[in-house]
Amino acid sequence: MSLVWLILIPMVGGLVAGLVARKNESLCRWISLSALILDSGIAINLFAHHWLGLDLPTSTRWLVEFQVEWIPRLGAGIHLAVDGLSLLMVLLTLFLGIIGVGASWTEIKTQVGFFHFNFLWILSGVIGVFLALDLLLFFFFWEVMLVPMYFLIGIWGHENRQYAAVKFFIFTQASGLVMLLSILVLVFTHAAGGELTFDYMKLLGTPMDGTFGLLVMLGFFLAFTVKLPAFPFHPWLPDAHTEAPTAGSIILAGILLKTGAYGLLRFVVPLFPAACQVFTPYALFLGVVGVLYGAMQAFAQSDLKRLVAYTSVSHMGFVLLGVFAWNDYALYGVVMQMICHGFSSGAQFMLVGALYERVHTREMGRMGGLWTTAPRLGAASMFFAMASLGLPGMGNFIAEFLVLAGLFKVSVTATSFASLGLIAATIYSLWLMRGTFFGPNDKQWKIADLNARELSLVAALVAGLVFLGFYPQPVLKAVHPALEALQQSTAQAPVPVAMNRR
Amino acid sequence: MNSADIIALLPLILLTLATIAVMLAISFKRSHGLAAGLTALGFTATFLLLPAISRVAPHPVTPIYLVDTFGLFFSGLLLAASLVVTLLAYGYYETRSGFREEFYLLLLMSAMGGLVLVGSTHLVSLFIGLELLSVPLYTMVGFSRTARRSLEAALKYLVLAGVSSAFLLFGMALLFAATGSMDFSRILEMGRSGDASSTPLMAGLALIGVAVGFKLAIVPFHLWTPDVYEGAPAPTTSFVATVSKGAMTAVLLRLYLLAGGVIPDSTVTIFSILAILSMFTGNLLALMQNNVKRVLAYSSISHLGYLLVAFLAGGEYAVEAVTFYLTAYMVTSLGTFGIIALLSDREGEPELLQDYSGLFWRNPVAAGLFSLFLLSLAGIPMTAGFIGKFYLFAAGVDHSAWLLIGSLVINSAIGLFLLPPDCRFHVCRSRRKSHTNPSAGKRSGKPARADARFCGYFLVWGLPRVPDSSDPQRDNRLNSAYHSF
Amino acid sequence: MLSLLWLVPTLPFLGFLILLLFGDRMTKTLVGIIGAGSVGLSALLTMVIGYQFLASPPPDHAFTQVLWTWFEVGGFRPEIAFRLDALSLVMASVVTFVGFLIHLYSIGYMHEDSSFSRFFAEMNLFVCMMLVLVLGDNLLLLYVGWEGVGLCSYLLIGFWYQEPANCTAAQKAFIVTRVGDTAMAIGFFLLVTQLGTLQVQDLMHKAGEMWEPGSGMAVAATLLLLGGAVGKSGQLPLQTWLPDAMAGPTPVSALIHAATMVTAGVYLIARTHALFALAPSVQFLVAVIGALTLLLAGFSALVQTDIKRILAYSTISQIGYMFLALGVGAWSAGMFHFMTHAFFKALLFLAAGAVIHALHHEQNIFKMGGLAKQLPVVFWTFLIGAGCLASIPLITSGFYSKDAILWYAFSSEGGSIWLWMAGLAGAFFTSIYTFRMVFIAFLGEPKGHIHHRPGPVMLVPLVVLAFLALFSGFIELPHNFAPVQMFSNLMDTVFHSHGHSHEEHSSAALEGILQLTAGIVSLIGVAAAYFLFLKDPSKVEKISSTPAGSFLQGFLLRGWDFDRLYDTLFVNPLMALARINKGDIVDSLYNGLASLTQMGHYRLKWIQNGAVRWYAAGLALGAVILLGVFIFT
Amino acid sequence: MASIPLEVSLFLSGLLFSLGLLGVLVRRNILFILMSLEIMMNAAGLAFVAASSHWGVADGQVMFIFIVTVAAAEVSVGLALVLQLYRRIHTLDSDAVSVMRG
Amino acid sequence: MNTAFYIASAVAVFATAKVVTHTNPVHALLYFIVSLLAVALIFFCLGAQLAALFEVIIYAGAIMVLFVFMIMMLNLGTDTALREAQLFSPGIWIGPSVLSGLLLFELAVLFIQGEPQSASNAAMVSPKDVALSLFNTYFLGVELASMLLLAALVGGFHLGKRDQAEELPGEVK
Repeated sequence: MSLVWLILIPMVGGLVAGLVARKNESLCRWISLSALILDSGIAINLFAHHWLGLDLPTSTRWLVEFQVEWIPRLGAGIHLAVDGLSLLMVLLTLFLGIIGVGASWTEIKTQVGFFHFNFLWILSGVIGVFLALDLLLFFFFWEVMLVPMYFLIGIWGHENRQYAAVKFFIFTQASGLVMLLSILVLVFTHAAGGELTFDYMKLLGTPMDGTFGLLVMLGFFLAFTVKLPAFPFHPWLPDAHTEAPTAGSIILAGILLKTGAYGLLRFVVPLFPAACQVFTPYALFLGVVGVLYGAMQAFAQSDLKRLVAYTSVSHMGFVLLGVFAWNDYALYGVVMQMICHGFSSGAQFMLVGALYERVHTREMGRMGGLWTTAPRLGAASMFFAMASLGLPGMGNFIAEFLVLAGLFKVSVTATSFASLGLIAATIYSLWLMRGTFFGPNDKQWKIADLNARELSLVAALVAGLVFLGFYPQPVLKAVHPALEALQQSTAQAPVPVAMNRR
Repeated sequence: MNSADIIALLPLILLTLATIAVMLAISFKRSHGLAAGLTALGFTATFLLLPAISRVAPHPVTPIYLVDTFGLFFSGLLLAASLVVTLLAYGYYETRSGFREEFYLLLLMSAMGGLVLVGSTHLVSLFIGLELLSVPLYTMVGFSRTARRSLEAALKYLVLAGVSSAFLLFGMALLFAATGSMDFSRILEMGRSGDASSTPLMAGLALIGVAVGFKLAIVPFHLWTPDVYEGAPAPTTSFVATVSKGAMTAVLLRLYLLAGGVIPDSTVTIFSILAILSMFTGNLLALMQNNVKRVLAYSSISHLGYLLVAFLAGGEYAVEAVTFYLTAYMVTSLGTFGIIALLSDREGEPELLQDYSGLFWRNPVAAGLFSLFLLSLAGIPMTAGFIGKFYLFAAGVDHSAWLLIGSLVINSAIGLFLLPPDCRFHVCRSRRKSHTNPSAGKRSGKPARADARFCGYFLVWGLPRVPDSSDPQRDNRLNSAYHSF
Repeated sequence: MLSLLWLVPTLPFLGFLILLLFGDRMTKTLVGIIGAGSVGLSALLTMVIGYQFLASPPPDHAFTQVLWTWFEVGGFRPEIAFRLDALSLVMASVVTFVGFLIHLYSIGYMHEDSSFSRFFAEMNLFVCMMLVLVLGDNLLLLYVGWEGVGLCSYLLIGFWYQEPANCTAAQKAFIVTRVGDTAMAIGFFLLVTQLGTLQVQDLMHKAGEMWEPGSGMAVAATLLLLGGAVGKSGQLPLQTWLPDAMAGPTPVSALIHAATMVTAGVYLIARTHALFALAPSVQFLVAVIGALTLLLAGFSALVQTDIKRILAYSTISQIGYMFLALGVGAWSAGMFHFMTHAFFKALLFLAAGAVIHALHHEQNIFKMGGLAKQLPVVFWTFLIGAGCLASIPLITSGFYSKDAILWYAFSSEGGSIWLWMAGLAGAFFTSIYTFRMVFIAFLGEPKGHIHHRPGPVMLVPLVVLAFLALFSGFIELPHNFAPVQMFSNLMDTVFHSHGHSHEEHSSAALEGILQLTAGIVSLIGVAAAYFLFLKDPSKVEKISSTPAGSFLQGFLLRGWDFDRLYDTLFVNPLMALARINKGDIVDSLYNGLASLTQMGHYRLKWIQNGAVRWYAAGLALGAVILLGVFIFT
Repeated sequence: MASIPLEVSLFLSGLLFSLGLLGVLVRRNILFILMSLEIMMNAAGLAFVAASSHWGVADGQVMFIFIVTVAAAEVSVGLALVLQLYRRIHTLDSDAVSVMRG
Repeated sequence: MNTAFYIASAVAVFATAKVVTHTNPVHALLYFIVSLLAVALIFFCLGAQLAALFEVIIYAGAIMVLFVFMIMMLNLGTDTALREAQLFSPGIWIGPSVLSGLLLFELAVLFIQGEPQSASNAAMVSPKDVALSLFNTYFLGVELASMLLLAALVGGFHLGKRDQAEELPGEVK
C-alpha cells in the first residue's frame, strides 16, 4: 500500500498547494516542500528496510508489490512494484524534486499555486513510471508526466517558450503513441498464446523474434530514445531546457531523461532479447554518435543553458552504450550514470538558473570574469563542470569508467570512439568555465554571491557526488539484485559477449 | 396496431406529442422558456421510457421499422444529445430576441428523424428518416436569418443534401430494380447469394455510399462541413456534428451487423483509402486554422476517418470500438460546441482563437472544460478520447490492419500540432481582454454550464470503467444487441 | 609509525579544505603558516616513515595500508589503499620536501597578490593529489591522483585568470594532458577486461603469467599507458603545452612543471616496469621518444629569450633523459636522475623567480644583465643549479645521474650506440644553453635596476636546494669510482627482478672513457657558450640575421612549430565544424517536417473555395469514383 | 400493355439524372440549381416507378409518392431561403454566396 | 403503347436538356413543365396511373407553380436573361459535362451488362393496390411524411418571414 501513497502524496500535495496559493504563496511553497519530504521519508524507510539486510527472501524479485484490478476486460491491472533499481530512481526523483522546489523559491512569482500543482504532478507521474509494472499503467503515467511539463515550460518559460513547449509535447507524445502501438502488438501476440494481459511479468516470455520482433522492439526503443534523448531524436532537449524555468530544467534533466533510460533497462532489452541482440551494433553506433555529436554541439553554443543541455545529450549517449553492452560492468555503470548525471546536471542547471537571476542573460558573450565578484558561485560551477567531464573522485567518473569497461568487452572500436567523448567533455566544460567565470571582467559585473539557501542546496549535491565518487557501494549493493534479475531474464538468449569487433 | 406496436412506437409518439404541445404553446403565448422546457421534458420523458420499451424489444413495427435493443441504445444516445442541444439552445437564445421558439420545433422533428433512421431496416424508412432529419436542419442551420453567413451555410447544406439524397434515391431505385424488394436483410441476402444481377446491386450500394459519405463527411463529400459548421449557430452545429453523424453511423453499424461483419475486399480497400484521406485532410486543414468552429469541423472529419478504421479493421472488437468511439466523440463535440454556445452572446460567437486568449483567468471553469475537451479530441490519456483511440488501436492491431494503424498514429501526431495552440491560447496568455466580445465568458446560462460540466465529468470519469460501461442498462442492451442478430 | 601513512596525503588535503572554506577570512601570515605548514608536517612525517622503512624494512620491502573497498562490481574490487615501497618513498619524500621549500619560497613571492589564500589552497590540493598518485596502490587510485594534478595544474596555470592568455594556456595544458589520460583510460579498460584487476602488484604478476613477452595484449596495454605518460610528462607528441604552462606564477612552474607533476609519466612507467619488460619493442620506443625529445627540446632552448621558457624546454629534455634511462631498462638510474633533477631544476626556477621578482616581472634575459653583483646569493645558487644542469664533471650531482644514464644507454642490452650519441649531443646543447642563460642574465653590463631584494624567506630555500643539488649526487657513485651505490641498492628492492645487466657487457675501463668524454663535452659546451654569448655576441647576431638563420631561429623559437601543426590538423577543423553546425542540422530536419505539413495545409485549403457548385462537383466526383470501383471490381 | 424492357426506362431515368446533375454543376443562378435538383428527384422517381411496374408490386409507386412529398418540402424551404437571401444580397448568383472559404 | 413510350421519353429528354441550357428562367420553367408531363405519360405507359396522376397534379401543378410565384416575386424578367447569358462562358461547360457524362457512361455500362430479366409481366398496378400497401405496410411512412411536411412548413414560415425590426441592409455577421 505504501507504493500507492508514494504516488498519491505528491498529487494531493499539488492540489492543496494549488488551492492554498490564492491566499498565501509562501505557505504553498512550504506545503509542496513538506509533501516531498514526507514522500521521501516513505522511500527512505523502504530503502533502509531493504538495504539493512532485512530484505525479503531473495526468491521474490520485488521488495514491495501492490496489485489490483483496473480494466478486467482488457486484463489491465494496477500493478505497482519496486526493486532496487526503481527504488533508487524514486529516491533520486524526490531528492531532485526537493532541490527543484528549493531552487525556485524566489524565481517563480506569478501563479505560484498552479506552478507547484504542475511540478508535483510531474513528480508523481515520474514515480508512477518507475513503479508501474503493468504496460498500460506505465503508458498512462508516461503520458501523465507530459501535460504538466508542457504547462510548466509553456507558462513560466523564457522568451519563445511556446515553441519549446509545443516541440517537447509533440516529440514525446508522438513517440509515446508508437510505443502504445508496440505495447498492443506485444499484448495481442501474447494473447494469441496465453491469456490477454498487460502484466510485465507475464509478458516477459512472449516469443518475439525475426524482423517482426525487431519492429515491435523499435516501437519501444523509439519512445525511450526520444526521451533519453539519443542522437537523431534530441533536438527538443536544448529548446526545452533553454526555455524552461530553473525548477523545470532541474527535473527535466535530472529525472525525465532517466525515465527513458529506465524504460530501456526495464522494458526494451528484457522483453525483446533476440531483437536487441540483432540491433546492438546500430544502437552502439547511435550511442557513440550521440556522445560525440552532443559534445561537439555543446562547445559550439554561446547560450549557457543550451550548452548544458547538449552535455546531457552527450552523457545520455553513454547510457545507451551501457544498456546495449548488457554485461555486469556496463549495467552498474548505467545505474551510476543515471544517478550521478541527475546530481551533476541538476546542480549545473540550478547554478545556471542562479546566474540568470543575477545577470539576466544566458549569453556567455556578455559574461566573463565573474570569479572576482562571485567566487563561491565560481567554485561551485567549477566543481560541477569537473563532475560533468568525469574527473575521478566524483560519481560520474565511476559511471563512465564502468560503462566503457563493460563496452570494451563488447566492441573495442565503439569504446575507443566513445572515449574521445571524454576529451570532448573536457573541451566543453572548460569552454563553459572560460565563458563565464574566467577571462577579463570587461562588463564590470557586480553580482551577489550564493546566499545561504543556494549554498545549502549546492552543499547537498556536492556531498552526494563526492560520496558516490568515493564510496558508491551502498548504491551498487542496492541495485545488485535488480540487475541480476534483469540479466537472468535475458539469460536464455546468448548475451553478446565480445560479439564482434564493429 | 396492437398494444406492443404502440409501446414500440412510444418514442415517436411522445416526440410528436411534444411537437404539438410546443406548437400550441407558441400559438397561445410566445415564451422561450416554456418552449424549451416542453422540449426538454419531451426528450427526458422519451429517454426515461427507453428501458421500459426495451422489455418488448425486438419488435418490428410495420415491416419498415424495427425496435430492438441496438436501436434503443442509439436512440438513447441521440435523445441524450438532443437534450443537451436543447439546453445549449436555451442558453444561446436566451439573450437573443426575435422568433426563437421555432428552433425547438425543428429540433424535436429532427430528433424524431434520427430515431426513425436508427430503427430503420427498410429503404423507405431509411429515406424518410434521413429526410426528416435533414429538412428541419436546413432551417436550423439558417435559423438566425439576419446573419448572411448562416443563410449561405443553409443554402449550401440544402443544395448539397438535396443532391446527396437524389443520389441516395437513385441508388435505392437501382437496388429495388435489381432485387425487387426494399428490405435490408433481403437485399443483403440476394447480394450475397448473387442470384440477382450483382452489378446494379453493387451500383445501388455505391450510390447509397455517396449519401452515407455525405452525411458522415468522408473525404470527397466533406467539402460542405467547415462552411456549415462555421455559418450555423452553435447549438445547430453541435446537433449536426453529433446527432446527424451518430444516426448515420448507427445505420452503417446495423448494415455491418446484418452483413455479419464480412465486408467484400473491394469495399474495404476503397473505404480505407477514403478513411486515410479523411484523416489526413481533416488534420492538415485544422492545422493552421484560426477560426475555432472550422478547426472543430476539420477535426470532426478526421475523427470520422478514425471511426472508419474501426469498421474496416473488423473483428470482435470493431462494434465495441465504434460504439465507444462514437459516444466519446459525441460527448466531446457537445462539450466543445457547448462551450462556444455558452461563451457567445448578443454580438456573436467567439470564433477566432484570439477571442479565447486569457480565458483561463476570466472564466476558469469554461477554460478548464474547454482544455479538457481539446485534450480528449487529441486522445490524451485521462480522457475518454484516449480510451476511444485505444480501442481503435486494439481493433486495428487485433486484425493487423497495418496501413490504417500507421496512418492513425501519424494523424494523432499531426493532431497534436492542433492541440497546443488552442490550449496555449486560453491558458497561457496573460489576462488581456479579448477585443471582439469583452463580455464573452462572463455570463453563462445555468443549464448550459450544467450540461458542459456533465460532459466534462463523463470524459474524465469515463476513463476507468467505461468498457464495462458506467450505465449498466446501456451495457446489457449493447450485449443483447449482439444476441439479437 | 608506518600505519600513519594515510596521514601523509590527508594533511595537505586538510590544509586545502581549511583554506578553501575560511581562506578569505584569514590574515596572510596565517594562510602562509597553514599552507606551508601542512606540507612541512607531511614532509616531516614522510621523513620519519622513511627512516623507519629504511631502518627496519617491512616484509618484502613494501607496506600496504587498505582504508576501505572503493566499490565491488562482479569480481573487480578496487580498494582505496596506499602502498609504500622504495620507489614511492623516494617520490613522496622528494614531492613533500621540495614542495615544502617551494611553499616557503612562495610566501615571499606571492605576498602582494590579492588572492593569496586561493593560491595556497590550490597548491596544497596539488601536493595532496601528487601524493595520492605516488602512494596509490592500484591504477584507478593512481588515476584519481593523475587527474587531480591535471586539474590543479589547470587552476594554477590560469591563476591570474584576468589575463586571457593565461586562461588559454591553462585550457591547452588540461586538454592536451587529457588526450594522454584518455589513452591511459583505454589501457585501463583493456587491463580490467583482460586481467580483471588494476592492483599494480597482482596486475604485473597476472600479466607475467598470462601474456608471454612481446604478445599483442602486452604491447597494446603498454602502448596505451605510454600514451598517458607521454601526455603528462610533456614528451614528444604531446609536449606543446609545457612551454605555455609558464604563464602560471614561478613557484607553480617550479613545483608542478619542473619537480613533480611532469615526472608522473616517469613514475607510471617505473611503477608498471614488469609490463614494459613484457613488451621490449614498446620499451625501446620509450627510449627513442626520450632521445628525440631531449634533442628537440635542447635545440629549442638554444634560441629562447624568456628565462622561464628556457627552463621549461630544459625540463622537457631532462625528462627525455629519464625516458631514455627507463627505455633501456636502467630503472634506478632514471629515478636517480629524477631526484637530482627535481633539486637543481627547482633551484633554477626559484632563482629565476627571485630575479623576475626583483626586476618587477621582467622575464626576457636580454633585458637583464650584470645581476651577479646586485643579487650575489641568487647568482651563486643559480650558478650551482646551472652547473648541475650542464652536469659539470665530479662536483655536481647532475654529472653522476646523467653520466649513469649515458653509460646505461650505451652498455645495457636495450641500449645502442645511437642512443648514447644522442644523449651526448643533448648534454653538449644543455651546457651551451644553460651557460648562455647564465652569461647573458647575470654577467655583462646591468640594464634594469633592482626594485627590491628577495627577503630571507625566499633565499633560505635557494641555499638549501643548492646544498642538495651539489651533494645529492654522492649517494650513487659510478662503479669504477667507488662501491657506493646506496640509491640503486634501495631501488633494487622494487625492481629486483630486473637487475643491472651491464656487467657482462664490458669492463670498468670503457666506463671510465665514457665518463671522461661526457665531462669534456660539457666543459666544451661551457666554453662555447662563453665565446659565443659573453666575449662577442656580434657573431651570433650575424648568423641569426641571415634569412636561413632567422627562419631557423623562428622555427626553433616556436618549438619546432608543433603548435601550428596541431592547430591545422585538429583544432581549427573541429572548431570550424562546430561553428557551422551551431544550428544543429538534425533540428532543421524536424523543422522541415513541420513546414511540410504546413505546405500540405495550404495546398488543401485551396480546394475549400466556398463555391456551392464546386462542392457539388466534389460530391459528383466522389460518386463517379465509388461507382467506378464498385462496378469494375 | 406491350412489354417495355426495364433497362430502357432505367437508362432514361439515368439520362435525366445526369442532365439534372449537369444543371446543378453548370448553372450559377440558384433557382436553376433548385430546378435541376427537382429534375434529379423526378428521374429517381421515374426509376422507382419503372422498377415497381417491372416487378408488379406497389412499393415503387409508394416510394414515388414519398419522393414527391420530400421534393415539395425541399422546394418550399429552398425557395424561402432564396427569397431571404435575395432580400439580403439582391442577386441570385451562387458564386456570390461563397463568403466562407479556406 | 411502346411507340408512345419512346416518343414521350424523347420529348422528356429534349425538354430537360432545354431546361438546363436555356437562359431565360420562365422559358426554362415551361420546358420543365413539358418534361414533367412527358414523364407522366411514361408513367401511364408503364401502367402506373396513380403515379402519373400525382406527377401532373403535385409535381407539375404545385411545385412548378411555386417556382413561377418565386420568379414573379423576384421579377426575374428579361434583364436576368442577359445577365444569365454572360455567366455562360463555354469554359465552365467542360468540367461538369465530363463528370455527368462519366456518370451516364457508368450507368449505361451497368444497364447493358445487366442480363435482360424475364419479360416484364407488366401487370398494371392499380391505384387500389397502391392505396392498400400505402396504408398498411407503409402506414408509418405516411405519418412520418406528414411530420416532414410540417417541418417544411415551419421552415418555410421561419425563413420566409420579413423582419421589419431587423431589416438591416447588408448587415453581415
